Amino acid sequence: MSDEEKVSKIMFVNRRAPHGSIYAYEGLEVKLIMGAFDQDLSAIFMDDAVLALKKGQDTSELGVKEFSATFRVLEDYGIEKIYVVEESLKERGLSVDELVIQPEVIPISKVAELMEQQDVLLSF
Amino acid sequence: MSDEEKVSKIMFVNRRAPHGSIYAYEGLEVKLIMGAFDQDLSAIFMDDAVLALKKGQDTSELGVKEFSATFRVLEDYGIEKIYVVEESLKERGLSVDELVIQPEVIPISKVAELMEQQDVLLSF
Amino acid sequence: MLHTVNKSPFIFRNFESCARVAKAEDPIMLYEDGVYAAMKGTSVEGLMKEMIAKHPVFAIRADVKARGIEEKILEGVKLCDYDCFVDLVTQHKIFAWL
Amino acid sequence: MLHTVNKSPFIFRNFESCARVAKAEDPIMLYEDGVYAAMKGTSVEGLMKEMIAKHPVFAIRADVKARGIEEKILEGVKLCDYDCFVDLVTQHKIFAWL
Amino acid sequence: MKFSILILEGPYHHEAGDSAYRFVEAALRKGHEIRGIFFYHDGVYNVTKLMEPPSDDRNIAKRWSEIGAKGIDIVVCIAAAKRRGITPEIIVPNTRISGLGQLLEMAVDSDRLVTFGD
Amino acid sequence: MKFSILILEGPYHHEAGDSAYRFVEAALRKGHEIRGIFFYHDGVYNVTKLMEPPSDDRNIAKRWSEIGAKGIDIVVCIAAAKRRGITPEIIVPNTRISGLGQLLEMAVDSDRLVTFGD
Repeated sequence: MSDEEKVSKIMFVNRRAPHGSIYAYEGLEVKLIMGAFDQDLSAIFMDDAVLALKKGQDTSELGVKEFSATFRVLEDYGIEKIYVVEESLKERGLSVDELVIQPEVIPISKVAELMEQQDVLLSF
Repeated sequence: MSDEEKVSKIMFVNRRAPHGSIYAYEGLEVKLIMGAFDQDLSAIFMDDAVLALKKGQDTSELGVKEFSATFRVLEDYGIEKIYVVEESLKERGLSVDELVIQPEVIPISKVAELMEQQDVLLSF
Repeated sequence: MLHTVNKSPFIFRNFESCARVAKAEDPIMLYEDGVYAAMKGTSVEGLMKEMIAKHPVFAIRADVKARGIEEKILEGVKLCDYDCFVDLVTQHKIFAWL
Repeated sequence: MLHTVNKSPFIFRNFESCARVAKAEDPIMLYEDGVYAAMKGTSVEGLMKEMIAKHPVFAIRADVKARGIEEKILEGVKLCDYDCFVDLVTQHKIFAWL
Repeated sequence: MKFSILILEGPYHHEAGDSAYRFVEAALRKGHEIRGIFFYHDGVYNVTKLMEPPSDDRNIAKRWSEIGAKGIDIVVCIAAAKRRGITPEIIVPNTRISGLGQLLEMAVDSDRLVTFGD
Repeated sequence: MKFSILILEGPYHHEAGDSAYRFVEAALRKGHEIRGIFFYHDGVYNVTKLMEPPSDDRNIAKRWSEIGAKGIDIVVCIAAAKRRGITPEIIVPNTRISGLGQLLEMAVDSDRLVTFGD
């Protein structure tokens, strides 16, 4: 890997619930755009962001876009490593099979280590 | 009191800290404007809003307006009943003599009753 | 007094503040991210159950469906639409725990 | 890893999330409403003291003074300016607990 | 019954404006009167005609303008608007910029003031 | 060292933009390079030239424009700006509207990306 083609390790640290605010949605826009570039991308869903992955979201009555299905294509966009924090799921009464994707479940004690391996942390 | 000159009971329910967001400051603007009208005004400071009343605020290094002194003139603006919630003070390690004004200290259990006596509740 | 809560109970403490102030029998309206408080099996389930025992608790169905949690709503929470929200406001004074 | 917290610990749970993730010795920077976490005698004093025992904890002096709490800052919290903030960012990777 | 509505947060970013809109729709449908709608804090951003959301998304400013076209008074706080760059030139039709006294009038003149925000 | 700055919240409403400004000032004072400043979410509101704060208050947009005049690249996300009504006609000089790719370039091209928001 030459200096000219430096690949950065970029992690999206997601902490927000969907729909009540735009963070989760605009954060997804960033992931899709950045996926087009050749970087080493990963994502972690913790705190309220695990709610963004809940299966069965139906926003038709709200009149806003339903974007949870889009999380399924993150891998195709080059975000291959996706993690979800065990404690965040548990506090919200969720299990990983209730999510639209099946990320690697990690304990919160592993989050700091993953963060430290990155060059860039983006949080939405 | 005739119907044409109906006086409304309006209470400002303050719950936000100063400086980190504009709620406390713009909320104060509302109080000063409304004070010019002839209504029955009161204010309650609970949750983080008790921090807005802390003595000794000095925003010169932040380069924003220091407005805590303005709370002292609320009475002149017709807001004669001012309450502060005991539990909110205690959770923040504050006593009422550390505040720029000396409101009536009430227990949180009295808040609902005060709210119910109002025609209008404004929360900033 | 109708109390409305629109914040996630896992990140914000608004739901707790509301719980401490609301008088028994006061109706509670959960909407926007506030509906997450009505989910089964969460870390706030205990507090929510106390609320249900003391208050009529409503949650806006459109918000519940948008978040995919309709089948996880605690027993005793009434799902309702904005017509019902408007009716409640005609029957009670209102305070929003923003 | 430098962790920054800018929210009131009484209303938001960001400070708690940070506390659960930050590794021992990781510096913590409190700024904006986050500086309230460094006050003596509050309901989060216990957690803050644990943080101070495990981490270098900083608070932006301009934010502390703006809030009138300079004389109430817990022992062990270092007051600093933006020059010091910048220095810390040069020495550590950074994550903002927004 | 006579309602007034107070909206404290900006469009798209928070759900507040959407919830307020649905509340207003339901109130009108049920035959209630909306005395007025007041925008404060970041709420003032709701009425900029310069917003151009993706074609498959709602246009929040246009929606408020349509509510205004029904004769409902829609007022944007002048102090909040000025510091945020919302000027008379860029607000949608059927809305107006005025002072906080208008909020007081709406509140006093209504049976209920309903607040939506963050 | 080379920094980039990401700002996620609007002016006046949250302290984020003020904190970011003070960070940038300090970094420049200490001889560091600011590779770029990117505005996203409600952050896009920071650069409207239509803002007119009270005369005794800071003008946040003007401040960013002055930073831009030093040759620092200030970019406003086009998608976030469009839905919020921030158009090329109303942004202050020395700032520009562009895509999220610019944020990636700033991040990859800097030693640190520092985020300010709510």
